[in-house]
Amino acid sequence: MQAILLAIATFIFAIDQFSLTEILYRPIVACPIIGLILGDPQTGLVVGGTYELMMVGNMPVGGAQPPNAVLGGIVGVVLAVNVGLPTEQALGAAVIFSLFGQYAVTLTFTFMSGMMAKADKAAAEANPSGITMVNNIAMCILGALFAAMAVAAYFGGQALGETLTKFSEDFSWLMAGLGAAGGMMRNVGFAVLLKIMLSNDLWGIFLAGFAAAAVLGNVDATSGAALILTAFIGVAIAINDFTLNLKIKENAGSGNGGVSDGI
Amino acid sequence: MQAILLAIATFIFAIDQFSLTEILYRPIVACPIIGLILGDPQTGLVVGGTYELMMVGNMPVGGAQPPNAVLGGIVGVVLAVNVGLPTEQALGAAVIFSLFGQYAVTLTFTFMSGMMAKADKAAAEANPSGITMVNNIAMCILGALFAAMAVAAYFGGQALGETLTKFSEDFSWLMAGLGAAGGMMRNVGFAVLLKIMLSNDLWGIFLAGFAAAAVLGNVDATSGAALILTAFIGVAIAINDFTLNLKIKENAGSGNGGVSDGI
Amino acid sequence: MQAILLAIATFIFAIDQFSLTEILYRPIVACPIIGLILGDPQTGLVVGGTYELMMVGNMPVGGAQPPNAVLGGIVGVVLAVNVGLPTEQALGAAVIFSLFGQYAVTLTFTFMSGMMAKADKAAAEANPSGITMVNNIAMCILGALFAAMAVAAYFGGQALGETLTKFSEDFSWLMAGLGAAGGMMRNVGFAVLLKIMLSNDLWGIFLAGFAAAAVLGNVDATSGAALILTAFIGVAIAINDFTLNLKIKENAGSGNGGVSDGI
Amino acid sequence: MASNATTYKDLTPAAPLDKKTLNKMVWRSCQLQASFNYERMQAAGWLWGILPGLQKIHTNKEDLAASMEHNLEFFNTHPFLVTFVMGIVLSLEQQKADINTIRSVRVAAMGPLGGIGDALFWFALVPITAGITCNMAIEGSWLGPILYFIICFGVEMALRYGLMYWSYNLGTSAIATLTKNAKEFTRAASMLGVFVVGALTCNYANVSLGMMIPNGTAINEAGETVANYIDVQGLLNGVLPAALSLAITLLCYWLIKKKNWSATKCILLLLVIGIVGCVFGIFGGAAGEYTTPISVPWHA
Amino acid sequence: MASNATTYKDLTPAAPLDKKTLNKMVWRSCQLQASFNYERMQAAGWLWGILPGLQKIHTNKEDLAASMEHNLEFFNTHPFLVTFVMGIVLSLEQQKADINTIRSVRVAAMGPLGGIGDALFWFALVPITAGITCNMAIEGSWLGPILYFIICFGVEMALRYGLMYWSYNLGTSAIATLTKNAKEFTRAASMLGVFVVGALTCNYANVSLGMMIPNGTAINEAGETVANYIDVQGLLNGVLPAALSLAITLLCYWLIKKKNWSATKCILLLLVIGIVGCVFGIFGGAAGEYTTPISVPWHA
Amino acid sequence: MASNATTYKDLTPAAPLDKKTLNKMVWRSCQLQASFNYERMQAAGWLWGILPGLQKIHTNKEDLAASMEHNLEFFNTHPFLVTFVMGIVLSLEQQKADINTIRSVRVAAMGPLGGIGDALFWFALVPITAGITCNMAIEGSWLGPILYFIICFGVEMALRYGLMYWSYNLGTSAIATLTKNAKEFTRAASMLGVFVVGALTCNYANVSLGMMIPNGTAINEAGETVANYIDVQGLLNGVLPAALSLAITLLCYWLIKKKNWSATKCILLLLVIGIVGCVFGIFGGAAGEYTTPISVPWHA
Ligand SMILES: OC[C@H]1O[C@H](O)[C@@H](O)[C@@H](O)[C@@H]1O
Ligand SMILES: OC[C@H]1O[C@H](O)[C@@H](O)[C@@H](O)[C@@H]1O
Ligand SMILES: OC[C@H]1O[C@H](O)[C@@H](O)[C@@H](O)[C@@H]1O
Repeated sequence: MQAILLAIATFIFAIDQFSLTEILYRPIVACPIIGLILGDPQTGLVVGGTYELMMVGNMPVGGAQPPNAVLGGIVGVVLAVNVGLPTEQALGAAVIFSLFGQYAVTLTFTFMSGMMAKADKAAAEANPSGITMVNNIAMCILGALFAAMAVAAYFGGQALGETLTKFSEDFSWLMAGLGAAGGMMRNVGFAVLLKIMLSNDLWGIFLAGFAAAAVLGNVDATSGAALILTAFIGVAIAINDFTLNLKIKENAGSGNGGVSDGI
Repeated sequence: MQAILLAIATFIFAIDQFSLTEILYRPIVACPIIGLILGDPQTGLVVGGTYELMMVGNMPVGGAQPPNAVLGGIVGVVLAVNVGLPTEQALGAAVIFSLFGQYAVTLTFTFMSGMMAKADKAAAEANPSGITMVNNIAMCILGALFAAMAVAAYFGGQALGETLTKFSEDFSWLMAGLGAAGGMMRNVGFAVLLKIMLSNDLWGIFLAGFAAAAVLGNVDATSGAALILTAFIGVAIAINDFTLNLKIKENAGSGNGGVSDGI
Repeated sequence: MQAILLAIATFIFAIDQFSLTEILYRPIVACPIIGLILGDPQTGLVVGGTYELMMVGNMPVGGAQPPNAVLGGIVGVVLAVNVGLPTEQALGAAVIFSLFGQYAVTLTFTFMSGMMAKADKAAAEANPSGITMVNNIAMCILGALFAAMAVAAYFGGQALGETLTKFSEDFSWLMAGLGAAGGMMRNVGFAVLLKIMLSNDLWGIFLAGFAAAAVLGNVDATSGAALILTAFIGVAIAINDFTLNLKIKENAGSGNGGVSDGI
Repeated sequence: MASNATTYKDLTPAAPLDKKTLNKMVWRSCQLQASFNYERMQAAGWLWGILPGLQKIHTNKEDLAASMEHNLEFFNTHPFLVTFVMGIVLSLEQQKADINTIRSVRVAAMGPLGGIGDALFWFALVPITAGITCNMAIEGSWLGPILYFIICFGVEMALRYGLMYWSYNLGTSAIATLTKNAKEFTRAASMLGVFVVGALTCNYANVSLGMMIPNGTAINEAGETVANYIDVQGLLNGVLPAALSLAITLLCYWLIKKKNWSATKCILLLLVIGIVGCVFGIFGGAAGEYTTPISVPWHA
Repeated sequence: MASNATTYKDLTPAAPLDKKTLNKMVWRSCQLQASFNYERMQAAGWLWGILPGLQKIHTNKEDLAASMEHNLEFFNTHPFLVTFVMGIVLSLEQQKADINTIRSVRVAAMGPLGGIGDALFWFALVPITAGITCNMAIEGSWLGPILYFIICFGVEMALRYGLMYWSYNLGTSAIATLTKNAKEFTRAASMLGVFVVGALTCNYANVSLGMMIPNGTAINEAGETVANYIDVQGLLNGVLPAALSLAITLLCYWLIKKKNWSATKCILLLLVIGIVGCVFGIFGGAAGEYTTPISVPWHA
Repeated sequence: MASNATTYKDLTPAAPLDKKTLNKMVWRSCQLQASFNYERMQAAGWLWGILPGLQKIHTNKEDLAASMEHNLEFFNTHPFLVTFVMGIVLSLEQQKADINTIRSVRVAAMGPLGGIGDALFWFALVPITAGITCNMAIEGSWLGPILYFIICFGVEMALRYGLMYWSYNLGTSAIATLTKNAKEFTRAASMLGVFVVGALTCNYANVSLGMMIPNGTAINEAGETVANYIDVQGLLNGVLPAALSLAITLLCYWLIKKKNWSATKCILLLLVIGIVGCVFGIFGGAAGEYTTPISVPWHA
């Protein structure tokens, strides 16, 4: 019974970390709930508060995946309540699960890259439910992987942790490989955008944007604001181009009509 | 008699720190003169030379107000000659006066912001003497405030310094508030400029200028030259726009006249 | 006989450091060959391998002249084989020769600046062999200077090194002067380019290029790529200008012909 | 794969979107990252979010397909701010603006909003709220998690709701003047879009070489002989920062544009490159060190 | 407040300014900062400085008013170099150039000259001279102050005088070709001016938040529990450097342009914001720490 | 000194260059730096390298002279990559493109290739190869130098050969579309060229002042009296980085353009300035410290 509730809760939190509220999954909220399920909400609160502070500097930015806050916290509570470890030790032993949480996310994100072809097909057929399905599949995969791992931790405890550590060391290259591939895949996305937007006379603009970001992103004081400052410059270029092209169009007319101001 | 001469000299130096020569007020020049008034030019020279070296890295830039060089030096000489303190101690005790000098400047600059409305009225009426008056008022205020403080120091000596220190600690928030307000006021000036220059198609240029200064001002090697390098870029933009607009104008004509080169 | 072979080899390596293979002259290749000539290739290999590693961070970039790899290596082998110094000491004693190698290069580069007038004359007369001659003269000068120094080291050994050290200290200002002048001379080259390319409406572009390089070259992460990133921006400007000017030209025509799209 | 349509068949502006549809899309925006993936990031979630609107707007099936296709392209922004992009894109869709314009506006908006949102929410709101509430939780009070949830989720939903309406109205009011000069506007928007993609290529660069080639020994300034390594990524940075990201983007661009590859094929290629690369210790490990299955000299 | 005239009524170029008037303005330039203030900095001193010239140029009272009005806008440059701006502006006034052009040229010139002047005089000339002369003074010799005054004041006056003539002639000789294409030139000058004001908004930013929100504790890398603060200005810098300066500028712009506020009203507003802000410990103290009258958690 | 011709007399495109000539120029490219000098760097070697091509292309003697003249202007790039510039320039010469265009393309290509080449070869290929081979040499094996030579020289020659053909064909195929809009293309190319020269002026800056003016004493933060120096170059950097390089470039420009000086005369001037400057300790020593023949206070 506890195991089933644990699976359901983990399923939801796993999805929530990217969709839904994006807040519910935070250790400070999720851990007490897990504690409640396991019959010890107080431990849940302590573990949750402690883990939240540890994870607060580790937010996902630009799609990068830090060690996973969901699985680390849940397993931490499980170990604290069921195995009876003190908070810090429980969280320490849970670190390997947060790593596997990260692997699961990486795998899902890689797999879903491939699924985009399905979404494309649905789009080409103007079929909204195809898109819904793709999204649902993704959420289910993520939820299921996480639920499985949480349940495994529930039954396997620390011993499983050690096995996983061993596994993770043996196949670190595979995870690194998936990570490296994941890091490159957004470039496919850029390429698709460029395929359409990049007329021949805009190559320079593309490279200039690259150059602008290269400076702005590498000066301490502007690195946080690199994209907004780039946009400032881009807006200047765009408005200017718009204004000039308008004038060219209008003056062509004025030349034709024989009326031209200031000549 | 000494007090009157002191007041007059301080009045002049106070004005001189922003107007007139902008050199006379420097400690190395002003202090010996005060020393002369107090009957001990040698001490004035020593205090002046010493204080000048301390103030040399503290020039007012972009309207920022460092601890005031005028009042610190004058009171330093007063304390050295009248109270008989050694140079370093006299200057140390005078620090609080340099702070009050800074407050007086801040207050005047804030008050004069309000007086700009008077100047605007004079301008709208094409009334030059109105402008003269505004300037004279400002100079008198500054001179009077400084003269009063110098005379107070002349009579009050170290004891006054301690009272002032107490006061300055109690109302530090007010001074900080005036300072913060002062720091923001130049933005009103920018807003007025933009109100007129900023046509809708120049918003991008405004933001781009901001972005350019954000990089240039935050890279060590270019921060000192940020505005001139910004101007370099601005000149490129402006000349380019001028050239293109000229061509548009001319080609409109050439299209009309049926003569066009190279087509 | 050894001396003659040494002179010939040095002559070739001296030229090779800028022309021909630009690889043969490297200590790792040149030193064993010198060793062969002196009858001790093994020592040559050791000295060459050691010196190569020392020189590897010292490549000539943008025409800058580091202590000379050719002469340092050759004299190192000479001292190791003939005087019998151990490798490190031989290379240490050879440092002064690498400095004189650098002087010789500086002198040649300065002298050849003057010779460009000869080349200009040949060009104006469409006389290819004049150009050939200028190049040959340069190579001969460089080769001869180096060969002479190598032979001198061959006969003079360590004693000569000490004399040279003395000389080098006495006339350091002259070398510094030549170096300073050399550093400025490329600006003449820029001026000549500008003389022709810089129409009045491109002054802004020139200054903007300067400003761009000032940022890009002074941010750590972009300094290595400063010129290529500058080129990215330049390409954007150029293509954009091209596109706009084309449109102006075409629309002038469309105005004339009475056909204009979208008006 | 996006079709090449650049204009909709039916160019009559659709009726403005009603409140119900807009509200529905606000809620849907919560699943922006449902099928987050490395290739297009939030694309499918984005499309799903605005689908109710698109379905209202494009009654013509062909147009709906075209719209869905281009709205499935790479998308990434901050989830709390996404409705701002939604509003403006929907206003353009409603007016049947040029597809290139819509794309460019979408791309131009998403980048900066991503950066701003990360700074405001991930680096400020969440940590500040955590600081206030965590000790309550540690001391055993349920007030901690409850407050945390209310504050963060409250801000989030208020933004999602408010930004949707604000930006939809903004877009609607601006569009009239823009469509008059549609061609010029499209070009300008494309410039902005391409500029931003250029910036993203540099700023989102997320691949680096990990090779440290043992390079004999070197003699350091102190004259000592020390072990020496060549840091290949470091050398590359000296040529061009984010050079790999640029190279891969251009490679994919070339494969897709000239060799008619599908995006999926590109992804498979990158997957192979990534894994094989790590087998040979070529790439750096984003999340710490890894061990190569075969031993290579440049990977410790 | 500046009127909205953009051209003078009387467009006939005035007679060139005579030497006497130019000299008078050189002397007047010494009072550039007489009524320095936080809103417009040197504006009133600037206007007073060129008034003799303006009075000669604009015999028409309405034009004089228009000219005085726009010459009372924000102005700040280095005092020793101000005559360069004077000369060029006067040459434009004399030719009755478009008011927008004059304003833009004035703005474009003042910014860079301010930076250059500070570096040359406040950071070089004065310290160097002080280095040479201070020891003389300390050793009791009057030569110290006298030399100091002669060197610095000499350089200053030579510049004030020389730059006035040089730039007035420069402006006069350039203007003929520019007025032929006045409209285009005005636009280009405005671009430069607006660009520089954008740069000033960032570069002259002079307001920062001082709040350090105590944020529970954090667990640092070493695993220790440490007191933790949120530096609000630091977070803001991550979103956009000089964001506050930009925001205040845009706020004032909006109040003045759309709500018809006067500049004075804006100033009073900022005064209230500044003082109230410091009562609550919101702003940082430019000149060191301060104590808030009421105690707030984020202000130590 | 370059003549002022901007177009060739004979505008009929020449026959494409045959393989033999191209190969010959590949070999000649190895002497690019034969008469390297401080004024024009690789100019004479560059011209010599492409001379076989130019002679084939310009049968008209006047044109050959014009072409040789402009190809003797300042040139500097990485030696291993020079054939890329050669190929593209030769394709333009062959089509008798506008001289200004050729010049601009040449200038625009050389700068970036120089930086790229230095990073790739001087900072990567050579050190990596040295790392692999030096220990072999130190252990007494001839394999070291032989491998070193084969690897480096192999890469070099492959590049020289490959780049020549690739870029010559690239240029030839692009040129048709460009000559149709020759005037516009020339202008655009000039912009790029001038922009790059501006960048070079800053980036290749190679002169600095070494004066450290002893400036009495200063009182440091700890209140101690310490010896104090004014670093003149440091102050100048605060005004404008690379200011000297810009100033000298503009000085030479002015002398050459307005005073009709020859480049040689400029060089002599700079030689005098350099040596006299070091006599008086004004310049910094690029290669370490030097001693001035006369003692000046600002040179230790
Ligand atoms: O960087 C913008 C955005 O990128 C990805 O979508 C995720 O990592 C988000 O958490 C983040 O806000
Ligand atoms: O920064 C330019 C200028 O700004 C203000 O006007 C004052 O602080 C001057 O001392 C300074 O030279
Ligand atoms: O920097 C490019 C180039 O500059 C000069 O020509 C030489 O120093 C070369 O070695 C270098 O590659």
